[in-house]
Amino acid sequence: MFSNLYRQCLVEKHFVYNLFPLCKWSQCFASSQPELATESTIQAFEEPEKRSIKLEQRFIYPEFLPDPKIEWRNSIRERLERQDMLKRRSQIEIPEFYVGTIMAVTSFTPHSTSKKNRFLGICIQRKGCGLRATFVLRNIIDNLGTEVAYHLYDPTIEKIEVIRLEKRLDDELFYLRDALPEYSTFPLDMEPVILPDNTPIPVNTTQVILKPRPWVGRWERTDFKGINREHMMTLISDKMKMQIAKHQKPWEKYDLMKQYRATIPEEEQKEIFAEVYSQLHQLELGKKKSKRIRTFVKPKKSA
Amino acid sequence: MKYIRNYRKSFQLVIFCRQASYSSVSVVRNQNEIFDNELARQTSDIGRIEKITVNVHEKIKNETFSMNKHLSTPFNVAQHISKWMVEKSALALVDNSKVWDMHKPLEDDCSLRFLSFTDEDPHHVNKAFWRTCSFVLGAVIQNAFNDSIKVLLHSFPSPQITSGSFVHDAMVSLDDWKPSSDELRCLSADMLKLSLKELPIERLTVKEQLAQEIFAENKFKLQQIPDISKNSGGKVTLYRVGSHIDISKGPMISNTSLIGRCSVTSVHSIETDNGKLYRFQGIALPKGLLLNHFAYKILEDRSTKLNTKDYGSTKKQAMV
Amino acid sequence: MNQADLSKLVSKLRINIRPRHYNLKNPKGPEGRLERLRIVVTGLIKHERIQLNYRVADEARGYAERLISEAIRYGDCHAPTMEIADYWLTEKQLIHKLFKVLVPRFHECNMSYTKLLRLSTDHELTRMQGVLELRGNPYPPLIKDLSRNRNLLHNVLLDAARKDYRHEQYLRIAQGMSSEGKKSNEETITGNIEDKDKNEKA
Amino acid sequence: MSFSNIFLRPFHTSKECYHIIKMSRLRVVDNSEIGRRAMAEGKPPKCIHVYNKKGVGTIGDKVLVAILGEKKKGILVGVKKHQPPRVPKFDTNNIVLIDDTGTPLGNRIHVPIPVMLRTILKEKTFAKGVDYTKILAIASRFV
Repeated sequence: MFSNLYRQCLVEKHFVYNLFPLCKWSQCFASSQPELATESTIQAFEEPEKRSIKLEQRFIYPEFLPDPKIEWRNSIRERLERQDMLKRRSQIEIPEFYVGTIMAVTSFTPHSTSKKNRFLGICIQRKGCGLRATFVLRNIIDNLGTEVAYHLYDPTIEKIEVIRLEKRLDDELFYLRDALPEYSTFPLDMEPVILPDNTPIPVNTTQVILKPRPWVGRWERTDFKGINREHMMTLISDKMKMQIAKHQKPWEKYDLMKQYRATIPEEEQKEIFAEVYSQLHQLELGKKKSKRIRTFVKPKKSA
Repeated sequence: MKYIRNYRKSFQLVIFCRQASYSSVSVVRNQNEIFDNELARQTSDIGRIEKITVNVHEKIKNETFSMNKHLSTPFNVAQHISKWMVEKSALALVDNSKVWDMHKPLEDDCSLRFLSFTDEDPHHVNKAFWRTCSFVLGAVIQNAFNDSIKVLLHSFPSPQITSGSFVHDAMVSLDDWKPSSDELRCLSADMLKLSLKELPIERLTVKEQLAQEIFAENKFKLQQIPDISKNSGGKVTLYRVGSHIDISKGPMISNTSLIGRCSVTSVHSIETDNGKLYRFQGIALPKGLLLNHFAYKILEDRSTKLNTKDYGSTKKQAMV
Repeated sequence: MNQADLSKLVSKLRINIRPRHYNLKNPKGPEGRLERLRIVVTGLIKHERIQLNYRVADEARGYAERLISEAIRYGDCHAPTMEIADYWLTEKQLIHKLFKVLVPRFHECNMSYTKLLRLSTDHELTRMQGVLELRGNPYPPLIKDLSRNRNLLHNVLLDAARKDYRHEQYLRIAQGMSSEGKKSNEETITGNIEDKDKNEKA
Repeated sequence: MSFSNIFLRPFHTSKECYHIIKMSRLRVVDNSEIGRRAMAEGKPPKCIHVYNKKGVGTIGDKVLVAILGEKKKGILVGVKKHQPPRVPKFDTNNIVLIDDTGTPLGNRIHVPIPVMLRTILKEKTFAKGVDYTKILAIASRFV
């Protein structure tokens, strides 16, 4: 698979070189700036209608965006990875999910006799990009907190089910480790909740109550909206309360370059999603079709 | 390949340190001796030194210098201003009309402007550059060949930049010589070495008789000298780079260091009134002007075509 | 392994971004660093061309570019942008200049909004200096544009080469047309070609 | 560098806190008499040796523990430290007490244990040596 993709890239490159003699006169006079050229190519495929759709996709498929670290960028590698990701997505259905969604993952394991392992839990983190994208599920089983991390594009994963599709107030929920157990306890045989089509993703606004210290993190210094702050303040000492102000970084809000280095510019995002748009769209259509069949069968049974 | 002197060790040989046959060395030494003596004589003839006022017009400010009549050159004036001015200026414009060599002594009170390759309209400088390149190519040809091969420089036509190549005609005692790409590369390397040596290009006006004395060994030049002196009142202008001396009307740029990228691209054999000659062609760019390799390749390719400037009418060529 | 920050969309800057910021040491830490850069950005917006330490200039350049691109992107009715502008521009009349003068100036701009030039330094001991300027400033330009001047030697040569090339192309087209026509009317056209060739040589 | 700056160095200690090394407190998760009593009294066992070459224990490693004034051996069946993908990570460091022949002291484990423990313990078991696989028989749930 890899070699094929690589060849494809090379062919495209070759094509670019073939074009070169045609524009040789414009190249000779060294007056045009390279920025101009890239700008015009970006604007070429921009359509007002598609624009909003494409940019919303970044929340559904964040792993399609490359790592913002400049030293690690490599356009060919990123492109090959995107192709591989699409191929994997055509093999198994990777549903739309967010941090806070309750999911179940069935994966192949050589260790058990049934060769299959299913784990259900709440997604507490979504991290990484490209083929190395991971997510972490957490559940409390037999009163013991258990967390499992999965690669999203792991070939040993057989099925990813979304049990309850919802968002939380924060981007990562590691504070659930220090929250009361009822916030991360989910029965392993939970029934999937199917949302009607075209409904916005519900946001779960629960504010968790933390257990008394010790904690795994200094939650009082963070500004997670999902923690019940009033209750948390009763759990910490006066010294810790005094230190909160010392660790605030109010200037980071104005550090424009820090924000810029942590993200991918809009133009590049558009380029990326324009590249994968058609294939993703087809996959979504196929998903809808299979969903319709499933929803059609179920009422028959209950009736 | 076998004809070019420094093919085998092209990166070691310096063309002016060659161990040539006694006769050619003595000819060059003789020429230079005459040139030096004449230069010394003209300097001593000046006698009492008179002062002249030179107004230099530059964009930022105007300056006035007191210089020596018949002795100071625009080069000296530039030395008073800045090193940068010395390095970048190729020619001088005296009284807003006369194009002046950088090494030609000033003759009277005047206003002065320095010309460089990046001026708004560098027409004169470009022409002088092209002429200098032809002249330097002559120096390369003179020294590039093995001793067994006799080389007699003929002349070079007046510069025409749009023709795409600068030219030098010479007689080489070889039949049907077609240079290989390696031989051409050796010639280009020799030219580049000259530019790296940063040699000044000296100028001297001599009488017809003296010119004949200098070029006694060169039958072509002897033919050309009477015509030239007739047109310029019995005088002949000589230029010297390193130890190579040639006749030219001028003006030329001040130093070989101003030659940046250069390559000798082709040699054609041509039939003229004076028998069979070889026409050496090349292309060069001044040091400050950068061009990407692709565009430069186009210029190189174009310069390999036979330059038909003054082709066939060799008498005119003497009028350079 | 990082994931791109999704919460905020930013416009692409047309300058080279260093992978990491310069270590501009400041006793107040990162906050003091920003405060120092704030003075530079304010000065740049005010005077449009400033000369300063190269590293500080390079660092401040990114912030100035981002500030202008945010202003262009969201306009003056967007509260967060206004807050950022309020922080970066210490003189309040400059906020007005940013939205009313610079935004219209750079709205259609396809290049970077600022220019950074390195100055040559005479002494080894002096820190490297740079000139930071906004594009379209009223001062005379700092560097000559050599590519536009058609009289320069390389441009003269290239123009001549282009003329030559076109001439050859025309000749080839003319020959192609005549060879097609040959089949129908051989004698007359071959005569024409010969005439044409003669004309070209002349 | 002043003394106070040492405490501002940007290094993390939390990873090392999760390591199972000598003197780490562990949690007994089987229903052996001694284990239950130790946990109930609030005197959890202390690791006094890790039987591997790194000195840092992980899933399936044998440890020597001091529990209620006695020395007992135990198998780690779940750890707190960061794990590679698809390996479960737990909120506590769990052990199951065994005797020298590998027989567990209790007869029931009341927390989930990782599936890969099956393979790990089978690999560690040799004929005529210690048989660790008996632990698997008393496990109630695998994840």
